Amino acid sequence: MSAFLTYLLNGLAVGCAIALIASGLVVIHRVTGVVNFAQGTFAVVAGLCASSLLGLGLPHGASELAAVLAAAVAGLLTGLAAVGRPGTTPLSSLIVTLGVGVLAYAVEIVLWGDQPRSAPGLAGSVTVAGARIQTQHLLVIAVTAVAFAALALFFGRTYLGKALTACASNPYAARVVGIDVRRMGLLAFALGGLLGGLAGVLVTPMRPISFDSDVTLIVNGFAAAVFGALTRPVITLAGALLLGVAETMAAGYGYGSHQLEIALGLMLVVMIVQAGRRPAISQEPT
Amino acid sequence: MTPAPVVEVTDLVVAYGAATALDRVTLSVAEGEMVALLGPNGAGKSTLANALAGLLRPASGTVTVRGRLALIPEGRQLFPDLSVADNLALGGWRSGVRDPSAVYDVLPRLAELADRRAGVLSGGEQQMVAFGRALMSRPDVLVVDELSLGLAPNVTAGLARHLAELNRARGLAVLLIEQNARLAFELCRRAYVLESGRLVTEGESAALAGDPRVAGAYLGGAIT
Amino acid sequence: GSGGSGSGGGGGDAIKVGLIVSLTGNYTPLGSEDKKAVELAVEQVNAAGGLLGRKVELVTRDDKTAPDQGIVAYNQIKGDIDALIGPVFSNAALAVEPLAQRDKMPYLSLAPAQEQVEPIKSYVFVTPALSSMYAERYLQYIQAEGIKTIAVAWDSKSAYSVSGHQSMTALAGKYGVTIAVDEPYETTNSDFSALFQHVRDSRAEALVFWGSGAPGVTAAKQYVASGLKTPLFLTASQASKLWLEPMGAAAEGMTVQSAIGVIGEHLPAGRQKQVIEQMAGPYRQKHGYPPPQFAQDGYSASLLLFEAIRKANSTDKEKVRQALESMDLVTPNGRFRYSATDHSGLSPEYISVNTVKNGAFVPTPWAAEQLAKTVSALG
Amino acid sequence: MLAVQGVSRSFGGVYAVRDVTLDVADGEVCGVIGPNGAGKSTLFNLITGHLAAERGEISFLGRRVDRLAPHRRARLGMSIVFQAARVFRGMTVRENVMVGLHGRTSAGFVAAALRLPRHRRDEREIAARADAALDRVGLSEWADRPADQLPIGQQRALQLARALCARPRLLLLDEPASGLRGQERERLAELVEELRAGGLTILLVEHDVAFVTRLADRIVVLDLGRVIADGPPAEVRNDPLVLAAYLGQSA
Amino acid sequence: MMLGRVAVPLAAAVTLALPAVLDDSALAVYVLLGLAAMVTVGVSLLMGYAGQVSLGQGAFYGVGAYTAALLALNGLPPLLGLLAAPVAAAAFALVVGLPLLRLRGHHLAFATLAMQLILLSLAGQLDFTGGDIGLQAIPPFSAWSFEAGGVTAYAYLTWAGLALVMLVTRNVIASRPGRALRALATSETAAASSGIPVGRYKLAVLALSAAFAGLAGGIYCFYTGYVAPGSFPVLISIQYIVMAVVGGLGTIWGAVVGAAAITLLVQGLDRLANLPGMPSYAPGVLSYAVYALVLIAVVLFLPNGLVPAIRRLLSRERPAKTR
Ligand SMILES: Nc1ncnc2c1ncn2[C@@H]1O[C@H](COP(=O)(O)OP(=O)(O)OP(=O)(O)O)[C@@H](O)[C@H]1O
Ligand SMILES: Nc1ncnc2c1ncn2[C@@H]1O[C@H](COP(=O)(O)OP(=O)(O)OP(=O)(O)O)[C@@H](O)[C@H]1O
Ligand SMILES: CC(C)C[C@H](N)C(=O)O
Ligand SMILES: [Mg+2]
Ligand SMILES: [Mg+2]
Repeated sequence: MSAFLTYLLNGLAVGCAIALIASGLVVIHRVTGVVNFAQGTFAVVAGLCASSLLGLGLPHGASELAAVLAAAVAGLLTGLAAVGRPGTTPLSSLIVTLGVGVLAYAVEIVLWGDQPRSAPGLAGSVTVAGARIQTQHLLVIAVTAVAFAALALFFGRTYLGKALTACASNPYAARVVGIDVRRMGLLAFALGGLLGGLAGVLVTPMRPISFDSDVTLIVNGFAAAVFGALTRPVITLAGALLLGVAETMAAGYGYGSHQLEIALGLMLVVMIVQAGRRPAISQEPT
Repeated sequence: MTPAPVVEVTDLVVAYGAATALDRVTLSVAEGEMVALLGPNGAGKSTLANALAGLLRPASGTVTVRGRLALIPEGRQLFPDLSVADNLALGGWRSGVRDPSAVYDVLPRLAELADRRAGVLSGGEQQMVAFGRALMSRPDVLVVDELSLGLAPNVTAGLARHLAELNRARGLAVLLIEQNARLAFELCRRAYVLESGRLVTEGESAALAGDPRVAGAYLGGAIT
Repeated sequence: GSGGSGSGGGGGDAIKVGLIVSLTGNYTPLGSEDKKAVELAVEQVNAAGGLLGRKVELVTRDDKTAPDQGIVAYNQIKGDIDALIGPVFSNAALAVEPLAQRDKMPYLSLAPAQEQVEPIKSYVFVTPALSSMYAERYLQYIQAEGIKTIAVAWDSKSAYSVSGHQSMTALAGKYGVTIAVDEPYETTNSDFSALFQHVRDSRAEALVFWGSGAPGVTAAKQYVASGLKTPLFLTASQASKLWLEPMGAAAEGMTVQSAIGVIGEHLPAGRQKQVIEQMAGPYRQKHGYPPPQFAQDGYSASLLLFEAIRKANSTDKEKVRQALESMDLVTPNGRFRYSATDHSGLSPEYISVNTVKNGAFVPTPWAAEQLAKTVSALG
Repeated sequence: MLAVQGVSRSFGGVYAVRDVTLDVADGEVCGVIGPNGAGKSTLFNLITGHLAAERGEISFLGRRVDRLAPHRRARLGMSIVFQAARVFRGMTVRENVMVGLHGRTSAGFVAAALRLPRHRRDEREIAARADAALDRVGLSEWADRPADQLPIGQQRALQLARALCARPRLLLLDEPASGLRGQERERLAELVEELRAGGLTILLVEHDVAFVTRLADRIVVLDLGRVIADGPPAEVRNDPLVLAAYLGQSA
Repeated sequence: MMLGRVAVPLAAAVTLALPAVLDDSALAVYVLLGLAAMVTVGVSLLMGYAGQVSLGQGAFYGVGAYTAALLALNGLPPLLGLLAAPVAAAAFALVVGLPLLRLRGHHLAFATLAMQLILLSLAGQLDFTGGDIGLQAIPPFSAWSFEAGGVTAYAYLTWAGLALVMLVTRNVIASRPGRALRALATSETAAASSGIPVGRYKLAVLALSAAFAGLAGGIYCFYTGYVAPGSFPVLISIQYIVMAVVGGLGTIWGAVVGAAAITLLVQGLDRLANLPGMPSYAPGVLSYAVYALVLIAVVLFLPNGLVPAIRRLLSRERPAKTR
């Protein structure tokens, strides 16, 4: 029982880390219709920044905050390249974000070298009902909960959130009602950078980050985000938790070398079952 | 004689790549005036509407608009993933109006549909939302690219009445593109006729309706 | 495009050594260390007047951590070079191998995969210790410490760790060791709580962890947080600052294997220590940190190749091959004795078992004693 | 020819089509009118198979079709012109129409890849028939233009040509006249009359009541998913229920 | 059109003559370029014409390579292995496509990506595929009395394969099934209403594009003599999409030009970065940065891709007919 609880709690923590990467993908796609392949890069930038700043002796808190802001700036710059030029199609923008991800490799190598880095986080662990969980994991869970609650409220309840959503839902119509689609796109990218940065500073203490860690980060994040149709924060969170828990359960019950297959396979099955319920006609304009 | 124009277009040229869609078009809409724009398919009416709303960059010529302009675009162009209520609320982006209840008074059907995703509405229901959304911005000028498209006759009649009412009460200026020329002439005192990107005729509706060329092209067949 | 050589092919002045390593992609951290070390070795040999009176010139290519790019790289330079020092990435190394063999190109591989030398291909030689040797060395240590039951975790996606685990299971019986927990994981795994739970629930007296790169750090950090008391044994992939730095103080007291070169300063003076210093000093001076494991491999490969050319007294490929096959040379990785039946050349006695003390690797008393014996035999 | 028996379909608990029964005789032009959101387009989707009916039966040419996929129903001889113009982007007008002949031809991937004689023969015939259909709706001069750049009116004509060239037995037209002006509307009406004379069965949804009255042999009125009237045009136009629900004062 | 009459045979002739004059080093690039182009033509057919996104095309490439390798290693004639490669890849596509193609857009993109990850993971753990080490010592390609000794033979084989792939694609897109594919890309419902069995056609085009990738994989395995999961990383699948977009989606030549442009750019930068005297961070920094900047610039300033841009330039602004 305590073993099961251990797997579950740790799985939730792993899932939350995935969810944070996914949240940035969702925000950007929901507003611009672009799948941002540079999302992992934001996390890497923040992680590397945090590790440098902490290394320089800056206190915890300030270092992480500065790192997250750096990621937001990276997000804004990515946005300028990807959606700053009018008439760029979402597919072109996607390729641009891929390009930005690669360009970031060069910048990161110049600034931080090609070796992985790490940063200290919250030490120690806590026992919950007989199950041990790292304190850092608890922090990840808490931050994720807050971030997703905020996102869900922002997009679901606020006027600005709806205006942002409108931009991708129909960019032409957004211009018709007077929304500045380009500015909103940049805002979304900055927000995406911020969320990616948050993921980065939280993950770096748990596993080393190097310039090319973005690939692993984004594969899981992409899976969860697609699960939420790249637009729905809450379902994305559910997808991420499903991935995380499936992975730790697989490892816990003796399928450690098939974690990936099990987690991704499970996700595929759910998606395919869902898709079977939606007729094609309701996805085309009336 | 006429009050100052709220919309003034001079020598407007708009091109799609190599093809010229509007060729030196000059027209104006005065404050509180309702003007119809007629023309066959492909004449450039929608192009003109988009240019007025600032959504197309003219190749040359000028477009001047005084006050707030709202557009009911061709093809409805709703936000399919948002609810009807949110679609309407976003219509108030410029005016700051957030509460759609005034629209519900005009189009009670929309109140029933308020929480429905706009993308799954029927064609006519979508047209109602597009109309309501434009009203939300409290415009000084309304450009309507097809009013009656897909609407049941009683709904069309209701909206036409409402437009006339707004025109009278608030001095709303309207540029009306409408498939049903009879309705357009009824509603608007003045009309322009656009063909192949050029203005070919303009004048009082009554006179135009009497013009055999215009009547033949736009009034024949449609007997609603 | 045409050939990429700087100073025109053919001419007998410079000896050209090909170097294909991962300079972009996943294995960049490994490949770039190898490159630094090989460059250092070439500088040193040239400073000492070159080989056979000729200068040594390096022709470097990037395999991008991909086998097909390894092949492209090889095909690009094969016409220009006299011998090849090859990829760190096992898969790229294996991809280049048949081509090198076909072209009769003396080839010193930097990858530890067993398959390169089983069966033996006449032109293919390996420089790092094979993972089977690390496995055997750990079992010797475990036996000496009186441990009877262990847990083993291994990365099912890394060739190094798969074959290390295989050897360990095969040899455990010989050293009277039982494996109580045998647990695979994936490279991308970020949570090891399940593993620690299983170890906690077992009778294992030690946990041997096979893996390279990120999982080494991730697992070791989580090990500390998990509060598990069973000691953690890590393999040579963790014997570098890549692991020490992110671990920080948490690494104190952990057990980590390494090649002998990594703990050179703890060795008694002698040939072995001298050859290690010959590299470590200048390397540290140039790059600001001690040479990690991978640098040792690159440097050792260079020394082996230079010595073979000297012995062959020519760059004739067959002669160099023969010289390699009768090689007996002390390098930072230990003493290599290649033969017609052994193209890996090293033996487990050149592997150290260390503890982390004050952020550095220090041989355990058992290892210190063993290594002293090994080294003194060299003189 | 077409028999719809007690068919229903709901979305999230709200019925869009409820227990609709409708028979269309061979060669008949049957008009369907009703308020916005009455379920007319949904009914068309049920008949063509783009939506599955929750209850009821649909037969076409004496055969149960309600379990058949849309393309199978198309091959049996149903063609539809959708309410929203659905032209195929990135294809010329002619190619768009040629797609309409898909169900009437058979050359597959292998025949096409190898340019087998059958494929060549098919292609020749497809092109000829597509051109004839374009001629019929007056789009000949647009044949080589990219279809997505056509003005709305021409896009509707294009859809009609695409539907017609498959030589359907039953043609479903969902607001074909919307967006068309006087003269164009007149031309469409003439075309429909011509088709009727040729024996084609037609189901016609349209809000231009004059247009429907002129063309239909019979009019069915839907409201809130149900049939509220069914009969000859003159009768239906004066039905008080219809007047209240649909025509209002302006008729 | 006139342009095509001259340019196509010219391009064919020049590329056919190249293997005779290039040195081995350039030929290695020639072969990989051709193989990438074969896969990319399939991607362009799938994405540019039929509107289905696949982020897992590398999986089909891998299935082809493993199939040919396994057959050859088990003593069957290499020719048989090469023929079986596209067949096996297509068959695999049919099996996985059946469930996956119920998904659309991003869902499909993710599903294909996941499919490739799962396949690679399995190949890395199964015994008969050689695990992560993969399959070594694959015999060189041979047919009847001919044995492919050097790179030149593979260059010709690649040329022939690419020519075949391009020809088949050209024939398909300008035909009844091709029109059906292009139609369903815009609207599946309108396509179905025209009598097109949408599901079956999506499956067929996936299988066809997989066959192209499989054929390339077959040639690749004989050329390198080695296949392993690491030979088919997910990034390779993304690279094919980049190639297709850079060259111009929905044009056959775009796929080829895109593959050529990217391959040559990458190889050129690699050489430049590894010239003696370059700083040690050059490979990473230079090749990443220049590659990225070129990619971004092309996509932003030539959004339709290289080939449409070249066409427009040559036909001097005449309104382009869509093809
Ligand atoms: N995006 C575009 N690209 C190229 N040509 C276009 C584009 N949009 C419109 N056109 C062309 O511009 C001309 C004018 O089109 P427009 O849509 O303004 O006509 P319209 O008068 O609104 O027609 P309708 O009555 O059908 O709505 C037409 O010839 C049309 O083909
Ligand atoms: N996919 C769907 N999900 C939810 N509701 C739907 C869906 N499709 C249609 N509806 C609803 O079903 C009702 C009937 O729609 P339908 O399109 O059949 O109306 P219609 O009679 O064609 O109207 P119109 O004359 O405006 O075109 C509408 O209220 C519509 O909002
Ligand atoms: C995972 C990848 C799609 C993105 C990564 N930044 C790359 O450039 O390769
Ligand atoms: Mg228009
Ligand atoms: Mg309808």
